[in-house]
Amino acid sequence: MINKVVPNATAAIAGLESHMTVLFGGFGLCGIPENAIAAISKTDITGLTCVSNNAGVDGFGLGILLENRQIKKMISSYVGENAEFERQMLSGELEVDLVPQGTLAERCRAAGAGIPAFFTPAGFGTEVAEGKEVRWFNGKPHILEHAFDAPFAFVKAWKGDEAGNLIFKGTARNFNPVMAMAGKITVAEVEELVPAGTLDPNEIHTPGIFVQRIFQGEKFEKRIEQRTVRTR
Amino acid sequence: MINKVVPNATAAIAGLESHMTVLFGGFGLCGIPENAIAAISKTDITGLTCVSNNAGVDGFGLGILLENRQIKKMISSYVGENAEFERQMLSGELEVDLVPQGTLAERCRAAGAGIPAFFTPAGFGTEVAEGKEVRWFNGKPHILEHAFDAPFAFVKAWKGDEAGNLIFKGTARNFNPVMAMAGKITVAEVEELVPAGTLDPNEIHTPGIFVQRIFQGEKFEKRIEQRTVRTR
Amino acid sequence: MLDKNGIAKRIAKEMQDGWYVNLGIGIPTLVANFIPENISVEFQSENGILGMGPFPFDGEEDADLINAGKQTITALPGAAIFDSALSFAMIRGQHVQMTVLGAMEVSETGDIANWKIPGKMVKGMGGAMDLVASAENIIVAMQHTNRAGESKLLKTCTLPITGVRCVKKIVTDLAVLEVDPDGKGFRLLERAPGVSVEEIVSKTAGQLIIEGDIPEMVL
Amino acid sequence: MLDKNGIAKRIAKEMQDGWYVNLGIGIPTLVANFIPENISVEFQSENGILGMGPFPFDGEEDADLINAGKQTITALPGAAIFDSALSFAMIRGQHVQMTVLGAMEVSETGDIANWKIPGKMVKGMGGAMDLVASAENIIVAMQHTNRAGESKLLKTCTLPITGVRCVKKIVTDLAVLEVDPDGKGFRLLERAPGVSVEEIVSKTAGQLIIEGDIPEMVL
Repeated sequence: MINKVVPNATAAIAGLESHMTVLFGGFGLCGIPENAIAAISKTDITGLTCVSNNAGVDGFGLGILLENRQIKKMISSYVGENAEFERQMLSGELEVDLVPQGTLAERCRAAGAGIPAFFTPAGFGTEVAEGKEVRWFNGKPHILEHAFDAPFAFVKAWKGDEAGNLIFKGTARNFNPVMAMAGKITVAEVEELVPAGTLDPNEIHTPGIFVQRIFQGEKFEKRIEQRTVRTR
Repeated sequence: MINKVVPNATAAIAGLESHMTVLFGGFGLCGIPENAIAAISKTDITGLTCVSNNAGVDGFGLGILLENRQIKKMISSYVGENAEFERQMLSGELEVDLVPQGTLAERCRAAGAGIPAFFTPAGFGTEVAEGKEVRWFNGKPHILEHAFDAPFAFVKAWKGDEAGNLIFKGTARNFNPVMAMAGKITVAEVEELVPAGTLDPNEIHTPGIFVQRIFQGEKFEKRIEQRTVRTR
Repeated sequence: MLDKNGIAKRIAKEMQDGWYVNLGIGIPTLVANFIPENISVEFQSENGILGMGPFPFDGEEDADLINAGKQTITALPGAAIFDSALSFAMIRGQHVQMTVLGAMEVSETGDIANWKIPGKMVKGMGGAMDLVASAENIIVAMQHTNRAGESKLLKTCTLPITGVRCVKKIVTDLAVLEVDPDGKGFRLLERAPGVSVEEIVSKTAGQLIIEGDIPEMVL
Repeated sequence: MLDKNGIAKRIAKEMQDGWYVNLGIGIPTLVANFIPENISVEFQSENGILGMGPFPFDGEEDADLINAGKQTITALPGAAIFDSALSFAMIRGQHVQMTVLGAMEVSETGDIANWKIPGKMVKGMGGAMDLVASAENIIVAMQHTNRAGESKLLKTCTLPITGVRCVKKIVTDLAVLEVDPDGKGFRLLERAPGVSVEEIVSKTAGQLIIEGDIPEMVL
């Protein structure tokens, strides 16, 4: 068994440098690597290109790194919930690349799977297709999209073992498995770190081969963005 | 919940006709849809094109359909363990298309994922690449491969529920999830069929959306091809 | 004229037994409340769940169980959870039979614009481009006119589009319309209760096809 | 001269701590028995398991737990199971650092032929084409000559190839050779115990690069 355990978030982000491209798991505030983000926010790393489906909210998630001006560019599918984001974008301080959500997921999965490019129908005829190769298959137009890898990926799981195997909980899974595949160094933070042999090999969502470092997060706030309930 | 349960293997293969292309899960004899194969062997369906990583052995797995002369063509990555197969192939009765194993898996996954074509490095410079588009990415040659779907897929799982959700056991998972994705009608046979709500949504390997029919197999022989053991 | 719930109720009648359906944010979300009792449909949310149930009871919210609108939800018996790549595999691979979503504009050939207004803050397309490029049944739920009273059913979209020739039906506060598959225009199928054909004509900027008597919709 | 176990033992020394390794059928399988105790490597089998362990004890075989050679196996602590698409994602995506496999022929530029002999029954390439096109370290384990005594290290392969310019090292019963990255030929690195450079020269048909003294290998 190859042991991937590092002591904490600070050790886990070692080697991360300014101006790198970094992948983040999570959807909204669900399943985001809170501890890695906190550790990055304490460094003077800046100029990051962040690939993440969303951009956090004011004061939480990637919103923390935005407030610190550590992010130069966001590559996301939806960035709606963040006033500071809006300010930086409109002022030109922040670059934004918008990518269809399914294309974003598939480009990261492709990077991890050694597929350098693939055809997808999403975005044909729209701005997203500008400059891209178009080809028809089965009577339907498709555009060529390229794999998207990065030197670092930060993901968050529910349980993980020393070998880096991960199990996610509920819809906190979302982008985490694909980002884990696409990172050259993938750092996983987990709510519960267990010895190898504890998890059932049959129930692993992300095999340890995709994870280079793993640690148990000190604290998980797990904020809810839209608390919606019904009455009994 | 959409109920996918059918009473038995005979009901499950309804609509299968001669000369169709059919996908089969399994690797060697591990995780093969034994009950569906048995049901097909009792029909006079013939001229099938079977997509399966392997072709069974004499008298078991797809070997049964080969002996019955129900298969016109095999699309596989490895077909070594079958004397009747060899005889039919060398006599020209059986057509064989050999596809690299990873390309076979990815082509089926792509079909299920709405990706009509993708680039892979596997097979560049070999017979497999003949007539295929070559393109270089990151200094490395790749060939364009196309998605592979079919009107029917037969897969085998360990547990399944009424909604068609599947959980596989051990390496009997193999090609089953990708074949399930690629079938227009995917038929799953399971060792244990349970009511919806019994399986943890977090532990599903193949979501029910990829399964159109499910039944509990009458009998699973689960033959071992190479019994290898060590002494205590 | 229909209110939001009326639009949702009418769209619910488009569902077929055994369909998997993706509902967008806004009016589309309301559709879940009106599924006929004699059919089974299952809701997919693109962040990674099939078999999405209603909002949780107060106090039972789970931060790890949300929908694509980031709302807390529940999972029904038979639900399954998966990652974003598999979620969009379901969508792109047309395993999800129907998508219901809102729009700012729809063109008479079925183009849809619903993600970007030049000059305004652009929040992004989310999964909308993947959804409209994929499902066989794209139903738009929207008001017939915008706040300025201008038709949202146009000859061609003026806003940046989300997808081309993809919308199949449109249900508005005034009417049910089908996009002619040969690109001839919006075929008027039904009038909302109390709405005249003349009103629909006056509020539809794109080509409108009116053949025979147009029935009032039955909800 | 090395026997099969000797070849496997020498290849085991190529492993680096933390590597994921795919072992082919035959001599490569034996490599698992000789991993140095001070390093951790994990074995991947392309049918869908990481953390493959030894054969089960008699009576503990599980039909649902096999390797790519269809042999019954066990899973070590920390193992993970996955489907064929994810398995080849690991391989193609170069997450598996090393592949060891057998060959019928290797060319001096690193082409490998190991799947097809014209005129004979063709069993198929299995996962070999994906494996050789992907891993950074492709090590070939084979006899230096075939049964007819002819060299298997050639200028160009005569059999249909499995992959081009992919083999990095070759360990035979006679020698360890590196394929020159600029295509200049087989660089002789080590002699097997008791084997002379002259013997290796006489049994190597492709270009052989011999620089300085060639040490006898230490096992």
